Amino acid sequence: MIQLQNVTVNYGNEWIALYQVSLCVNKGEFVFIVGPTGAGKSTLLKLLYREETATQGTVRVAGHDLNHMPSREVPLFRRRLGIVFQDFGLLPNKTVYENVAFALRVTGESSRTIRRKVPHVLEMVGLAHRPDAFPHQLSGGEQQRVAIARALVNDPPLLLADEPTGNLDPDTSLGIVQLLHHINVRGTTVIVATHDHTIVDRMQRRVVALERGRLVRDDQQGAYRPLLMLSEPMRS
Amino acid sequence: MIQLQNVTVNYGNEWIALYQVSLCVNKGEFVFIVGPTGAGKSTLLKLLYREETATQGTVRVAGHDLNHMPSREVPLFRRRLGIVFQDFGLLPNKTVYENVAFALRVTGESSRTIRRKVPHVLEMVGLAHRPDAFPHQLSGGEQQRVAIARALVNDPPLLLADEPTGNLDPDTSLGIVQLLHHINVRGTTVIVATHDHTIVDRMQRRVVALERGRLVRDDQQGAYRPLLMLSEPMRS
Amino acid sequence: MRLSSLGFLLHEAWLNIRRNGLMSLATLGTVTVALTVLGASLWTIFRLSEYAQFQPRRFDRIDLFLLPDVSRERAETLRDQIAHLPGVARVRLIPREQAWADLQASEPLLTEALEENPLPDKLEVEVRDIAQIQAIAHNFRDQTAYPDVERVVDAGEAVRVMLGLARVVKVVGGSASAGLFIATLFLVYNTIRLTVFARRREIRTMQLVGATPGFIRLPLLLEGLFHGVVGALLASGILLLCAREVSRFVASLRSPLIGDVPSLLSPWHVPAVLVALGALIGLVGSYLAIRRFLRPI
Amino acid sequence: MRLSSLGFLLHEAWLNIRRNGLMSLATLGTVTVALTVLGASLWTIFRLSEYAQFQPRRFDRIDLFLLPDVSRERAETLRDQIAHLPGVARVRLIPREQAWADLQASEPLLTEALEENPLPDKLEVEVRDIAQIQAIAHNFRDQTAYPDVERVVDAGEAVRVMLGLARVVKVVGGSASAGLFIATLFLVYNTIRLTVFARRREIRTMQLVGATPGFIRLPLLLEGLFHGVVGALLASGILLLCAREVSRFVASLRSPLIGDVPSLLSPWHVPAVLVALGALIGLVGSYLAIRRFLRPI
Ligand SMILES: Nc1ncnc2c1ncn2[C@@H]1O[C@H](COP(=O)(O)OP(=O)(O)OP(=O)(O)O)[C@@H](O)[C@H]1O
Ligand SMILES: Nc1ncnc2c1ncn2[C@@H]1O[C@H](COP(=O)(O)OP(=O)(O)OP(=O)(O)O)[C@@H](O)[C@H]1O
Ligand SMILES: [Mg+2]
Ligand SMILES: [Mg+2]
Repeated sequence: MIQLQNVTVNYGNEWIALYQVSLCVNKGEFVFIVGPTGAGKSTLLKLLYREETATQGTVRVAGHDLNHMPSREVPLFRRRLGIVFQDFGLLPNKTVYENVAFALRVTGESSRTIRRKVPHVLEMVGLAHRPDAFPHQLSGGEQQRVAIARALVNDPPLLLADEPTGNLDPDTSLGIVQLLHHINVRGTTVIVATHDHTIVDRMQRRVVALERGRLVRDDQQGAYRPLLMLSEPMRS
Repeated sequence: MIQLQNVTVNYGNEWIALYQVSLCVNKGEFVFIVGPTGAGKSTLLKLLYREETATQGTVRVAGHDLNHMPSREVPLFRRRLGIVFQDFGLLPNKTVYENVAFALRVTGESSRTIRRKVPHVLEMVGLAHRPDAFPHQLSGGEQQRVAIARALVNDPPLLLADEPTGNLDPDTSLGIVQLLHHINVRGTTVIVATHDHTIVDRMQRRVVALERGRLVRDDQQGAYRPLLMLSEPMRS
Repeated sequence: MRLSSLGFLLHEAWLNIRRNGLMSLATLGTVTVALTVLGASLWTIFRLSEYAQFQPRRFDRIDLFLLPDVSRERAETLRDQIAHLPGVARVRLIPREQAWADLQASEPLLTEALEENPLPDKLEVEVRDIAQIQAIAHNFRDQTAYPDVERVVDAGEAVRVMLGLARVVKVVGGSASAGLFIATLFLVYNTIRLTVFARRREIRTMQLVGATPGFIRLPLLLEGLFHGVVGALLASGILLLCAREVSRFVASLRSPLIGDVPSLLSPWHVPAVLVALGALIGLVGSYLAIRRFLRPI
Repeated sequence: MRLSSLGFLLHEAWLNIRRNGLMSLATLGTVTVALTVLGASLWTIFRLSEYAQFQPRRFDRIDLFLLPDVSRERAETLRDQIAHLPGVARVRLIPREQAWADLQASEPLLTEALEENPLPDKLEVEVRDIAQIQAIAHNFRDQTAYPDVERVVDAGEAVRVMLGLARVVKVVGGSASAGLFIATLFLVYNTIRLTVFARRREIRTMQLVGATPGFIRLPLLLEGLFHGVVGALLASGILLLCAREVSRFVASLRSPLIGDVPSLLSPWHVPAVLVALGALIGLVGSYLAIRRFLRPI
């Protein structure tokens, strides 16, 4: 599904956000990307949906070479992804319902399908009672769940979620992650960048760790901290 | 420092974000406000810096009755607060340095003071190396730390932080909370709305819990979950 | 594009217009004001050039007063002879009796005082090209060629003034019209660009969610068209009201010449022209404005 | 406000101008284009009214051609007598010899052909109030009161036309100027409002951080002033270039009357007036625009 080979990303001339990262994710996998703040997690995800392009190295997603994809094909490529942005990326002038429906509109879904799918996915994230609210009328966690609902609504083969539980309380977070798990079981490849160690530890799935732009760990059934460090006390 | 008496906040006509909340916080206290997403934590903080006003009840902060404060006095009142907004609230056209300096500029601080204080506070949040970056050039966690630095820079007697560690990894989060603790020890009243149970549990400070707009718990040395529930398994 | 999509995009445009209240109002305001100024200027320039072109025609006639002793036959011969000159459009012979009768009708007191008809026969020569009138008049002043002509009266300097005026109005007014059109387009484009700029993050989000450029562009173009047309209608309303006031005022002056120049423009051409211009400007303006923010990412 | 704050606010305004590239350009563009149109219109209207007021003065004269047998003394008596009439400003006697000399100078061929001076003595009567000219001329046509006068020539209809024109230009041009000024103010205000709108979240954040309304407003006002003044300078440049072209074109027509009307405006008044207008419009525009987004929260 995803192949990164020796990928380096520079911002501007010198700022290196990713350095020589190689990574391979198979179809159907569930991967956590962890790392301290500023490590390059978001940059890695942006590469995958082509908001950024690699300065060096190759990025292949679902059979496409993203470095050489004509910009005409990018929208069609993105429609087959579900993306949860770290800053939510909701359309401020659209209601919750319209924000979620928009992801279906762009694919040209019929209004009937939209009327069926949207309430269902809002139900899943626990926002069925506020379809007509505008984003600025929602709490941080509610906005985040709208972003998640939009990413899920068109049953994407690949789901990219950047910090999807940053504004959610532990119970709701767990619910969301179980939702992602559920989707993963049904065949979707899921990649989640997160800081939420409780959830990473609990899920026991593949963990890829970044540090200062370098890939420093890739455990098939990992925890938020490397096993070696588990006994180490938290810095205080 | 803070007295809320039977405060109710409605959005629009029917949406009740807070209901009959009474709360008293003394000078020098450190209070966590917890609760599931949408419980009204942000609304409570917004009341305290007068972005929202109470529909019913009285709100007194630092001796001011916020319901009857003339709008002329509001800016002066706010200058004595440090606020970390849930959505960061950075000025997009200002660099990190300028964003932090702005909080001093509004109070009319001299340029010399600013040149002394700003690098110091950026150092504290671990961003001393990026004073000239614009917010859009920062990762989520870096932006959050700029917001924290701005709230701290003018040594406010009252610090209000809404989800200040939502985008930070556990180590950095702990560092930030210890920073808040440190400030609190030096006399600042600190109020933190958060979902981060690890930190709440670790700090063992006063915890105020909201649920659906109601104050449901107020423990002097609390944990994220009520003690009664500690043995209860997490919902799964 | 599917039909349901098209319906959605129309709906979308309409929602944008309603929900971006301030931005819609700003665009509409700019379109209205700019089109009002443009319309007023074009109309004024058009009318001025109609006046300017009409005025010289009042002076496209040379009067030849014949000597009293010239017989009617010689006058008629002269008339036919002049009628064949190059540059001459038409010649009319006004016999002294007719001139006297006209004068008696218009100035009865004067004619009564005079008792006897002092008027000579007169040839009214209309020239083809007003610019040639002075050269032609000059020829008639040649006493050897036209011994029967006592006095030649042409509009002289007035004609030259009017002709110059007409050219000034035509050239300067034409350039001014073109300049104003571009200015209006620019003002509208600029405003739309700011409204699109305010939505650049939205556009970016849409792109990241997989919307094609066309899908993003179409509602914005429809918005531009809407504002262009509605703004044009408002501008037409303003203009027609102003025009009514102006023509009332002009009529109240009871000045001859002014106001009696026929116009090719009827008032109902104004909304038609303005709506066409508004639609064009709205579409082109938003097309240009959007292009800038639809760079592929 | 402290001096360091003032320095900061100036710096702030300058940073805003530089960092909000597109918004600055948009405002500057709108100010420039709108002021160019305003300036051109005001200038045109001003010149037109100067022309319109000047034109009738060419016609404020009545020529009285005296009968050939009137003696010079009688002519002089008549002149003095007319000079005392109400409404008459001045009377000049042009003796037939002088008229002949003038004619010889201007049309030597004609005078040579004529051999002998056919011209009568002439009185040139200048009236005080151009609007009275027809009534006065009519008096001179009374043969019993003025038996020595053979022919009375006044500009007649032309005067009425010109007078009407002058009033039209004055009233319509005046209203149009006021309308254009308001339109320009509105266009600039509208643009600034959009740029402030795009920054409304910033303004809100500033308010939440404790900035006073004045602290937020001042840099924005300075920005408005800057854009107004720079836009006005650009507009002046454009206008002066265009004006040079137009006056070259008009001069190339070599038409009399046009172009020889003296103007109160020297070219250097244009930047002065425009900069004043631009500063005013920039300040008022941004003041109005900001007010809307500085509601206390
Ligand atoms: N547009 C940009 N220009 C310059 N530097 C950038 C830009 N975007 C990101 N960076 C830098 O690249 C590094 C990696 O950023 P990235 O957003 O990938 O971090 P992250 O791992 O997602 O962090 P977080 O957990 O805080 O979200 C950061 O140091 C950030 O400051
Ligand atoms: N402007 C508004 N209009 C209508 N409802 C609002 C508005 N702002 C907030 N709400 C609602 O009020 C409730 C409380 O919101 P608040 O932001 O205080 O929650 P919170 O506890 O901060 O949640 P989170 O942890 O997700 O940030 C939510 O259900 C939210 O949808
Ligand atoms: Mg990130
Ligand atoms: Mg909140």
